[in-house]
Amino acid sequence: GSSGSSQSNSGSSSSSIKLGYVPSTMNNPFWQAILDGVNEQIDGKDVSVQSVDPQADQSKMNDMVGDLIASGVNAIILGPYDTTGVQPALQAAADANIPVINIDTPVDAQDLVKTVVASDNEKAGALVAADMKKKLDKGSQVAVVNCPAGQACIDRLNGFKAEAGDYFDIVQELDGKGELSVSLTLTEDILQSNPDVKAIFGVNDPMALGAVQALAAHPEMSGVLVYGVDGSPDGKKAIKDGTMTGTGAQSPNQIGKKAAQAALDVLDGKTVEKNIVVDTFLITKDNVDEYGTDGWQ
Amino acid sequence: MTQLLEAAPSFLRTDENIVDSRPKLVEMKGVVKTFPGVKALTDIHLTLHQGEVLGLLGENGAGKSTLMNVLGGIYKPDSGSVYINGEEVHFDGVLAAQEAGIAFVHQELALEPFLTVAENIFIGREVKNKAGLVSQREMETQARPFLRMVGLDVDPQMMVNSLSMGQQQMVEIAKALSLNSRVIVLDEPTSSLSENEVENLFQIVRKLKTQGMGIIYISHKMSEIFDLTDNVMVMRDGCYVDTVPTSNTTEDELVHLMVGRDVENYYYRTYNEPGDAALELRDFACGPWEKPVNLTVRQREIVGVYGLIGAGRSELFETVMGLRNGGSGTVLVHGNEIGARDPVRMQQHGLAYVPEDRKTQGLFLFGDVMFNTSIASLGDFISWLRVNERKEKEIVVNAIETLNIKVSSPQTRVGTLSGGNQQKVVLGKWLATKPEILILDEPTRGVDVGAKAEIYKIINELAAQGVAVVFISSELNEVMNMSDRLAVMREGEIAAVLSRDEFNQDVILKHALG
Amino acid sequence: MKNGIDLLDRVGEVPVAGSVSKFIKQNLGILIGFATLLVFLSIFADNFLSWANMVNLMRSVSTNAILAIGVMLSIMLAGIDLTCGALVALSGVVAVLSLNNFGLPLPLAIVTGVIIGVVVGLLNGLVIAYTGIHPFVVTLAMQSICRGAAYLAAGGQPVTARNTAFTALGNGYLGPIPLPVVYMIVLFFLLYLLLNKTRLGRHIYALGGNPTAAKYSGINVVKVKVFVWAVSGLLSAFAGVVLASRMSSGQPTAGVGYETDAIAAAVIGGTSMYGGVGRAGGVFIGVLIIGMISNGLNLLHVNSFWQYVIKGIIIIVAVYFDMRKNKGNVRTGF
Amino acid sequence: MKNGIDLLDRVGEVPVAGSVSKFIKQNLGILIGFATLLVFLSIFADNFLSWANMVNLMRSVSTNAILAIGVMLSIMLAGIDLTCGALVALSGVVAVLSLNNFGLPLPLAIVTGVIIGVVVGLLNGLVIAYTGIHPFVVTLAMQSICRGAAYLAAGGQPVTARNTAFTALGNGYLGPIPLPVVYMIVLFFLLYLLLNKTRLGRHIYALGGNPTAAKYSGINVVKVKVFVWAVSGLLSAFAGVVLASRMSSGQPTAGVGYETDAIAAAVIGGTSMYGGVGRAGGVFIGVLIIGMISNGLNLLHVNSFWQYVIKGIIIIVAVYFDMRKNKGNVRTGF
Ligand SMILES: Nc1ncnc2c1ncn2[C@@H]1O[C@H](COP(=O)(O)OP(=O)(O)OP(=O)(O)O)[C@@H](O)[C@H]1O
Ligand SMILES: Nc1ncnc2c1ncn2[C@@H]1O[C@H](COP(=O)(O)OP(=O)(O)OP(=O)(O)O)[C@@H](O)[C@H]1O
Ligand SMILES: [Mg+2]
Ligand SMILES: [Mg+2]
Repeated sequence: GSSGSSQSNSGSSSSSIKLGYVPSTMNNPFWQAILDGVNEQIDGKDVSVQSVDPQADQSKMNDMVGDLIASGVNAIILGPYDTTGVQPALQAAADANIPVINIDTPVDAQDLVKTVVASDNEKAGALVAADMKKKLDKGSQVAVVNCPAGQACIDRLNGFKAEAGDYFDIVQELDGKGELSVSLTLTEDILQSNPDVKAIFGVNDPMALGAVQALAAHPEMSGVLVYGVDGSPDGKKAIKDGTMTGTGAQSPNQIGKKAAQAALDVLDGKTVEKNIVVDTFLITKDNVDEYGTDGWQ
Repeated sequence: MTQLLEAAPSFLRTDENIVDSRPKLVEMKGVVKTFPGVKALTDIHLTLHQGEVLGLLGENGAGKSTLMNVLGGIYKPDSGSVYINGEEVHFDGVLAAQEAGIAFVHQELALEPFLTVAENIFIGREVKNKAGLVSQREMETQARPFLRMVGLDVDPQMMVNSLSMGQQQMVEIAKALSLNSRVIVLDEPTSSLSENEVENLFQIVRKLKTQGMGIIYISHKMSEIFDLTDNVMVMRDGCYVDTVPTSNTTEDELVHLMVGRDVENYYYRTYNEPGDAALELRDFACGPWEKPVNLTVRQREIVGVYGLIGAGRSELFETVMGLRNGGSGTVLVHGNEIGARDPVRMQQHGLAYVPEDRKTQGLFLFGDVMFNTSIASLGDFISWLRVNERKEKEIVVNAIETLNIKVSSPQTRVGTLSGGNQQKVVLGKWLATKPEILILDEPTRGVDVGAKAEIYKIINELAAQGVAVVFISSELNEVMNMSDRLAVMREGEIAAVLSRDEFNQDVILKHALG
Repeated sequence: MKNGIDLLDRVGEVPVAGSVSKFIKQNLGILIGFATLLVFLSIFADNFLSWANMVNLMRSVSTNAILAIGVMLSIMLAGIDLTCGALVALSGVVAVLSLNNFGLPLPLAIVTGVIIGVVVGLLNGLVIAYTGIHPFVVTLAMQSICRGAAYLAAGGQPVTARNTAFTALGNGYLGPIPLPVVYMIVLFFLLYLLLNKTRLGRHIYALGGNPTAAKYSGINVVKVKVFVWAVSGLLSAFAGVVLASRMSSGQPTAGVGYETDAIAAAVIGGTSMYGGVGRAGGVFIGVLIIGMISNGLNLLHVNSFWQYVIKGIIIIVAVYFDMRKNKGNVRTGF
Repeated sequence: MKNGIDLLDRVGEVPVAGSVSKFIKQNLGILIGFATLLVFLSIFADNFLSWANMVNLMRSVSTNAILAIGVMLSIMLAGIDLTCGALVALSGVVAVLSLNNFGLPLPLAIVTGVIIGVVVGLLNGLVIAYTGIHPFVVTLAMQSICRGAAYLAAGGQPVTARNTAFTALGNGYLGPIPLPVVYMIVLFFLLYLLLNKTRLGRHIYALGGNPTAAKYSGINVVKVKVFVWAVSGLLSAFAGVVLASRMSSGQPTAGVGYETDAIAAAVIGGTSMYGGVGRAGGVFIGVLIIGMISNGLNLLHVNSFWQYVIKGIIIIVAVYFDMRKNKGNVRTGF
């Protein structure tokens, strides 16, 4: 659901516990889904959450963490944009005695965060490669629509390449900027320059969906496989329709819930595990119904 | 309607000298207009009859243009009323005034640079074909007679930004004629025209007059006023002074009415023995003509440059100053050859060029008088993060006083000054640089008689102090009275250089026309 | 003045004219650049000239083309329209939402999306005309507002169109030609008519060339401004709805930075940022050049980082070329 | 002409002068807006006025402040500088790389990063001055080039600074005041001196007000233009190096869209996009307003989507206010 934004808005100063939520950007449904998970976890408790939007900019994120500290939050759930550049923000939080729960991508300065709640992004990429290997011959042409600006995307692609080894011929790797409409145009170009391409790997679901839309205009290329990473509702719908082959699914809901719980635990003085790994798994037509297409998992 | 007008209150001091039975085309009563800090018009009355040419006279800043802008729908008066053919009108824009039959040639050129001559003439009233689409060809055809009428020999397809100032002025006039209106306001239409074109314009005006049209004619050139007008209305400091029949008055009387005192001597000129050559052009060729020009200007000498519009006077000296690209041949300053010419370097060599188009070339309209007068001589009072404010003030006060610029304070924005006062600011800026060689391009454009006399006086003094002066002008009287020698230009070349004893109107015009 | 013949020679540079030869003459600089690029890509990029790639290229430029028309008009007034990218997102979201949630019939939903654009454009135009604030500022602020509105309306998530008929708008064909390409061609034809055959067009040139003269000539300045920004809003919104249809979803993140490409296309195509100068045909070629750069570089397998660099260089070179060849139209100043 | 004395008396009100009362007079519109925002946030946002938040606010505006100085100068010439955001990224990456890979000593590495900015700025200035292409186009193209160069130099990944001393540049303090805030204050003072106490400053006003008249007045137009864009490049690069130091890494993705905030600050602060008008103090307040909007809205727990909308509205209202109070400065036209 998309109710998160309104809830996060209603955080009132009368709550006894205030959590700060710092995604790397709100321009991606994934981060909205984590926020939804956080909200689910704190539902009914005397806890509110306040979110900011650093717009994929590490220095903005650092400033906004400053804003949150000033506004008196008790703990911060943070997904870094840059794993090094986030350090001044973490330091500022530590100086103010505010615990930080690190989500999505582990930061470099591990001593400044209480715990890391993250998907195994490399595994998500590897799962895609493994499934592709099963469905395609050795040496098949594969194109990648990448988003090199994000660490998570870099990890996924690394995982993908490690698992694929030299099994595939990666013919093209273009910057889809994480965006459906950009990827749509890029894929059209890919299809022109590589008529023999057998699969397209969109490093997140929106980019994979862009490839799906591009392929829709080319019935003669209906055999091309499309993979994504995320497991977004739209992605799952496409898998169910058969237009997308599979996605290395994460569970932002779980990340959100576990992060929120970890924050509350830390504030309660309980010890929490240093690494909370939220599993990634492959969703294909075979198992898509288990997860439903209405929301994230 | 007429009844109603005659019943107007008798304290209105209008036109008691004028008995005219012709129907009134325009009547303005009690018009008041204030701008922040300036009362531009105070209780002004004006009557224009059918077939009348009404001269409008007044010093710079008297309020002539403002009054006409009220009539033309550009300003709304604070109070007072305007009647056209006896009916009260309230214009809410230019279009309304146009529809009521008023055409307007503005003091400052207002043409579209990127439209053709024909498009400019019909702007706002584009000619459509049967399909309801604008027809380029038809507009060009319809524009031709008007261009022929004003004697402008350019193709209607030509883009306006490639015309010279004088040519643009003719386009403005053609545009006003094409409106087929009942009233034409001409606000200093001849300020960049020379004799020939002026005579042409006068013939047009006389013809329009016989057709029953009313014409309001603003000019600072007395000869024109006497040539053309039936009656003259005089304004001073935003107030109505008097209206007199032209045939019953003299130049001295009009000047007295305008400035409130007598002006005895217009042309100040004491002759000096010229010194060494200051500026020499040797086989200098530029412009579309590329014809070699030779000219020497010596210290303590005033060399007039006369020519018809588009003769290339501005172009020649702008090229010399490095303000335009191109130009071949040799330029010597004080006997030294100048290699690369650019405006910065030429200024360092002691040259100053006062441009003809004050609005685009001369002024920073959004800066104040102080900024404008001091911008070319900053080195005199700014150095090493120190601004010598006393010196800065001296510069501006000096300009205001010597040129008698009508401003409420040095912080007055130049854009709000009247045209003539703006011209004085441009002059003041260049005089402040204390040039050794002064090139004046139409320096008295739009300047009133009193102020003109002062400018002549200043030029004369500068020459006496050793400055070499080039005086470009389209006013024959002016150049004949002020120059030691006169260069007559025609189509980019100097047709003749006449010495003072050879000055003769017919000879000069013969050279100018070719 | 016997040199009338001289003058006639220089008459060529008329801004508005119809025939092919005039088109070539007027757009010579840009056409040379275009031809160079075309020849280069035909030789080095396999498949570049294939029918499939041409269709693909034309379809992919269509969004930018539609935006560029509105942006060009705003630039011709010495203004700008920076709202268009955000409006692409907002209108797409609104169209899909009104289809999904309010159950509007398809044509009405499309119209609703487009109307949002007209409203935003009218607002831009009215604020610009009445307050005197520079269009850059007004449309920048409106960009922020529209982007926020798109997120808020969509709840931060893409909204998927449930009505499958919706996708035909952007994915359909007229014969062999994709519909977005048809829209593009029709709209450019209308632009040509507007600029060359109507009074309003003349008034746009006039207002951009010299606002004071335009006012003195009795042109309704407010009307022209409001018209231009409203049309630009309309076109952006239309492009947004078509794009949403192609993606069968309304994406609040769509269209980020699209204004940049639209401006680049307009300027490469000879529109002067100083106002008063612009040609429909030139902008069309500008759009094609911008599209060919990225299509061509993709076909040539150029790394996307290098693409940024190459694109920047081509833009400057193309504009420079166009200016050299159309000197008469260039104002002094910068 | 006895009114000489009169005139001298009235000369006192020089448009460029220093005292507090003059500052207030000149910036009245924007100061009212600023005060309103300040009072509002003090009342409704807990902790807004706390020392910690003030330090945080000032530090967070410092990058935008430094960029805004350069951008303001370019706007005063009726131009613009869109390269600054990309230059922030490029200079940061270059500084860190020259520290890491080329083993330059720290000060030299910092200088290298800044020099990149000067070179890019000089290029911008020279192209603008000599080709006559509009600054919008030139700096937009250069933005693309710099962004690509940053990605290429960094290999698409953030580069982490290995020299820990590097972080002091951005994270250090002078007494209780963070260094970036010190830089900002010093640079604004220099801006004030430039605009009010130097010939070059007057020339900038003149060239922005009327380029033709500036040329006719014997101003070295090329020099002024090149200076302005070079300074803007220098400042962007300096801001980029400081930012990289604050994050102890050079990020090729840094600074996206920073030009927008810098432009907004300059314009809210009374700089006219038509050129020729601008005040150092006004821009400083503009920077604070832009910073306070996002700091304040975060403290007020306003949803980030609403922040877009509110920010857009505040920009228009603030500029409108400033224009009303400074009517004299407003050009006709738009
Ligand atoms: N827009 C304006 N704002 C403020 N003051 C103005 C404005 N327009 C004119 N004025 C002032 O009104 C007065 C009358 O100006 P106007 O232009 O009518 O004079 P004019 O008689 O036409 O002079 P000239 O012969 O020099 O053209 C001047 O003092 C001028 O400064
Ligand atoms: N026959 C012609 N061929 C080309 N250009 C011409 C011609 N006649 C006039 N011009 C234009 O006129 C300009 C010369 O006008 P310039 O301003 O130097 O004349 P001027 O003698 O100062 O007259 P004006 O009173 O019009 O200012 C040239 O730059 C040119 O563009
Ligand atoms: Mg006047
Ligand atoms: Mg001339």
